[in-house]
Amino acid sequence: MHIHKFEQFWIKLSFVLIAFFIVTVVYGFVAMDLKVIGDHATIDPQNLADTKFGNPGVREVTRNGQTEYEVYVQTIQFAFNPGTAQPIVVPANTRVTFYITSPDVLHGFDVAGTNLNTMSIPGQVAKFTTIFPEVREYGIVCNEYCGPAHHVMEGKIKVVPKSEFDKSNLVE
Amino acid sequence: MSEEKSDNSTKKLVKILVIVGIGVPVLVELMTLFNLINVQIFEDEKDANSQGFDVEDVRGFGEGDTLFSDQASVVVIDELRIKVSAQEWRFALGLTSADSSSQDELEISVDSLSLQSKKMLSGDNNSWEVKQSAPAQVYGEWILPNGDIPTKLFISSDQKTGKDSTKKVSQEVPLDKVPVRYNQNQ
Amino acid sequence: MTFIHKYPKAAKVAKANFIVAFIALAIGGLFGFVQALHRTNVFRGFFNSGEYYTLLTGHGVLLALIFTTFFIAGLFVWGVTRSLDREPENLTFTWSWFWLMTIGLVMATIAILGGLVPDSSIRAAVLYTFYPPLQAHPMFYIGLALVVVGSWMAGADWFWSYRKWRAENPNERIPILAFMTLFTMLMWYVCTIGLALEVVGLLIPWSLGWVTEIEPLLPRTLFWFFGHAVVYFWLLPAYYVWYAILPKLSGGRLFSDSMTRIVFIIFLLLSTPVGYHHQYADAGISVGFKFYAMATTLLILLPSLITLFTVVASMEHGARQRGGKGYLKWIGKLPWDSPAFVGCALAGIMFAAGGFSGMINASMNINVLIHNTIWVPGHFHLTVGTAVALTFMAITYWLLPQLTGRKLKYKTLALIQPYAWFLGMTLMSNAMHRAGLAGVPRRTAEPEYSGFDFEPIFGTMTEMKWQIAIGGTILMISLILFLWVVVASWLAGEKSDKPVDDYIPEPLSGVEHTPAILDNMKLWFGLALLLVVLAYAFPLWEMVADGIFSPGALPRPS
Amino acid sequence: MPEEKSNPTNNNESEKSWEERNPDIVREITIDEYQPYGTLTLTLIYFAIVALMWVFMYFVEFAGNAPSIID
Repeated sequence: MHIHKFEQFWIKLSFVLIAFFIVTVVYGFVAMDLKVIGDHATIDPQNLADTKFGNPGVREVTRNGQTEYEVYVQTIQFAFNPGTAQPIVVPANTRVTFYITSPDVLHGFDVAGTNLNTMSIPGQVAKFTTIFPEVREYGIVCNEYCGPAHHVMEGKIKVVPKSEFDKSNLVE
Repeated sequence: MSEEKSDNSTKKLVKILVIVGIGVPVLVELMTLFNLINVQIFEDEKDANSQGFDVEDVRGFGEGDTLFSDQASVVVIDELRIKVSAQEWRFALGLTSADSSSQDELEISVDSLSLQSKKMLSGDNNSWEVKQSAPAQVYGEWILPNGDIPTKLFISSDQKTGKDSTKKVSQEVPLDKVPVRYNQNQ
Repeated sequence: MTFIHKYPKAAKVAKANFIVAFIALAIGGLFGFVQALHRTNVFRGFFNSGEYYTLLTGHGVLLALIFTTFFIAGLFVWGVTRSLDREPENLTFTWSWFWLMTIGLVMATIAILGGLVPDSSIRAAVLYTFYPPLQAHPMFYIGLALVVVGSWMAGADWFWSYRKWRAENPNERIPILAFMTLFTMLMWYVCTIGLALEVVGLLIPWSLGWVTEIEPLLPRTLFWFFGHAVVYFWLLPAYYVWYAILPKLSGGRLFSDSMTRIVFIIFLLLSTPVGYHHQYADAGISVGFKFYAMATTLLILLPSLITLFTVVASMEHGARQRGGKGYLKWIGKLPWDSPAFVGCALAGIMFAAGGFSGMINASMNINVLIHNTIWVPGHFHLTVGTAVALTFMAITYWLLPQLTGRKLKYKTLALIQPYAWFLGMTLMSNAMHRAGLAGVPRRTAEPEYSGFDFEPIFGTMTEMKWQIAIGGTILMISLILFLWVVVASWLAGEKSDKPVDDYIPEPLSGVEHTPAILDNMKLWFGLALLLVVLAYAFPLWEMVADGIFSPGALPRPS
Repeated sequence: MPEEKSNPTNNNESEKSWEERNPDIVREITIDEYQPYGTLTLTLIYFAIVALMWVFMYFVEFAGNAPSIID
């Protein structure tokens, strides 16, 4: 086989580039805590009422002796529950774990301008943990087409200082 | 001679095409690159004020709000939503006359709806007479142009002013974000 | 003598495919233009936001699935016939796949356009990914299935020609045009397994009401089993043009025959087991499998990077033969006044740019930065929308004379067209990428929300919208130029025995340097299947083990 | 390619190479003398742009875009 020496060099360089990409991704994943959604649990989308999604909202839990929060969100045509009718309120600088699922069709759950971005698939529970570093409001966008009114589906997350976090709105 | 001429004009055309067709794109990309790096690395944190969330938004009416609150007979919105199905968008409005003290009939009518697309939808055939059996409820649906959303209602009601006199009182009802839901019954 | 005189029957088949392809391009392109204006709120008089998704489905299906498939069929008929020097073996068979695909396309299109008729129950506003439980009319799924079955028959037709040729030429190497066609089709057979299972096994019975529930993740996964390989099904014919024809258009020869074959083999092997990279943000698939998909996805950069070198080297060879000198000065000696060359070259440059955003998309965790934002359509309008579509348009300027025996008319307009496309696409796609970084979603009629504002890294939302609208308008003008040149040349071009220089010179490093094992189709096809089984067997088993249709969701009409 | 041999229009010129028949071509460059320096230059420039942009996108745009999925 006749491969010109320049092309041989370029092929080697291509492998270097590919290896470099993979190394960066792994480094980000392991050392910088830049994770992706994995496999969590399946759920019957027609019977969410019997699960924690039946009473969606923010819950307080204690994990490893620390106070953390869990947020159960249903994405429905064409709203986030909670999120649309009233904002999801969470404290800053605290671990918050989101559990997201859909009773009807595919939706997206993208906190605009951040790296929080997941699909909401009927039958699957998307789970991810994050820490909000800033006190501010974020918009939530459904970024998967979910029907004729897809474009009105939006919500809000309100991050408040830990000290001002009002626990009376927590759900059981 | 003429061939040479057309050859020259082709060359000129190619020159223009390369400048506009390739030059401009290259410029756009370079500017993007410059701005990205400039903003992210060399500029300090963005102004916190630029986040645009502090804008005080005037809240419109929503479910649970009261209409004609300064009149004798007040009316409460108990349903306000857009029901969307594959075929159509419907606007649903349910009102309750919460006032049980008044012994009179109350007439409410939706005169028109103002839509996001700046169109007006007439509210005709939707006036209700609420006989005294409070709390009385009324309910109406309007078919919207697909994708359109009402932003304001024009509602009027005959309110009692004196013993035997009534007055037609109109109210502009700017709406808060109307909830949009899938219409399962379609 | 050109193609139509030597192979009149094949020319007729290829032309029929091109007619369908260009009609789909015209309608799909118009829809794209309407969307660009609607989404940016520049002009909304055509349709309202509720109908936007019907147009979007039409845009995606007609361009990404119909225009490409039919154009590719025509291109491959030309290449197989020419390189094996034989007309199609049985014209009844050939025309039957053409008509089957056409019937399927008409069915799917009627189902989609039904959505524009008030109160119609025939609708398919499900976009070209048609994720259930959003449900389209059964005619949509059946139509798409017919298109795919037709494309399988088309592939069989070309293998048939190859077998006959092989019987007569037992010791010849597979000619390069035929080689690229056959390997593209082998890849197509591997990846359409997923689509066939999804559409025939799940969606058609479900849309007909034979089963009521469907598990959304399983068909989505099967779709992406097919869905990334399909982009290579679009791209490989563009590579076919860049490898086989572009060197000649630049005045040179293909740099290396063996690298060409290696590239196509790697695509056959790696195109399908990468599908999960569209599902990095999905629950229900473990991180391990996502990582495997990322590794294979990034490896598939390799053949494209090799292509970059081989194709550019072939062009440089042409430029130097035309008197080019220096490290970069030779670029000026390329035929920048030839519409076919310019289109292919600019398409290649766009692909290099699209390659970069593709690397971001492919890389597992950084993908969440742009997942389902308008960055993604920004990316694939560079790849499919330019690298593929512009190459197809450009090569039409060279193929059409061969298929019709008529010279190209309006060469000046034909020359303006690719430059205009490049300019329009740069403007549109640049703004789409930037808006995507701010979080603006894809697939939406109203990209701005009432409760919050997007924060672009720099620039403003208004400026980006205008850039998209202006870019889209320039693209529409470019498309009209293309269609005008094609129709005019087809109907009224000057008849000629030699309407275009259709000769393709031998490669610099020819087939005599190419190892024979590269032509072993059984070996590579078997390996490709093995890699697919490794990637998909276990996760698919996990999804199916609890019942094919559960956890089941109820259908929602679209 | 086979049609090269069977193409009758080429018969009278079949001894001439394509380059000799093509008026645009100044001189023929054979495989032994062809050194694609220009291609190497271009690909190296591309490599540099891609590598730099990658580092920027990953470590500045992406990693600096918190909150992120940390688990």
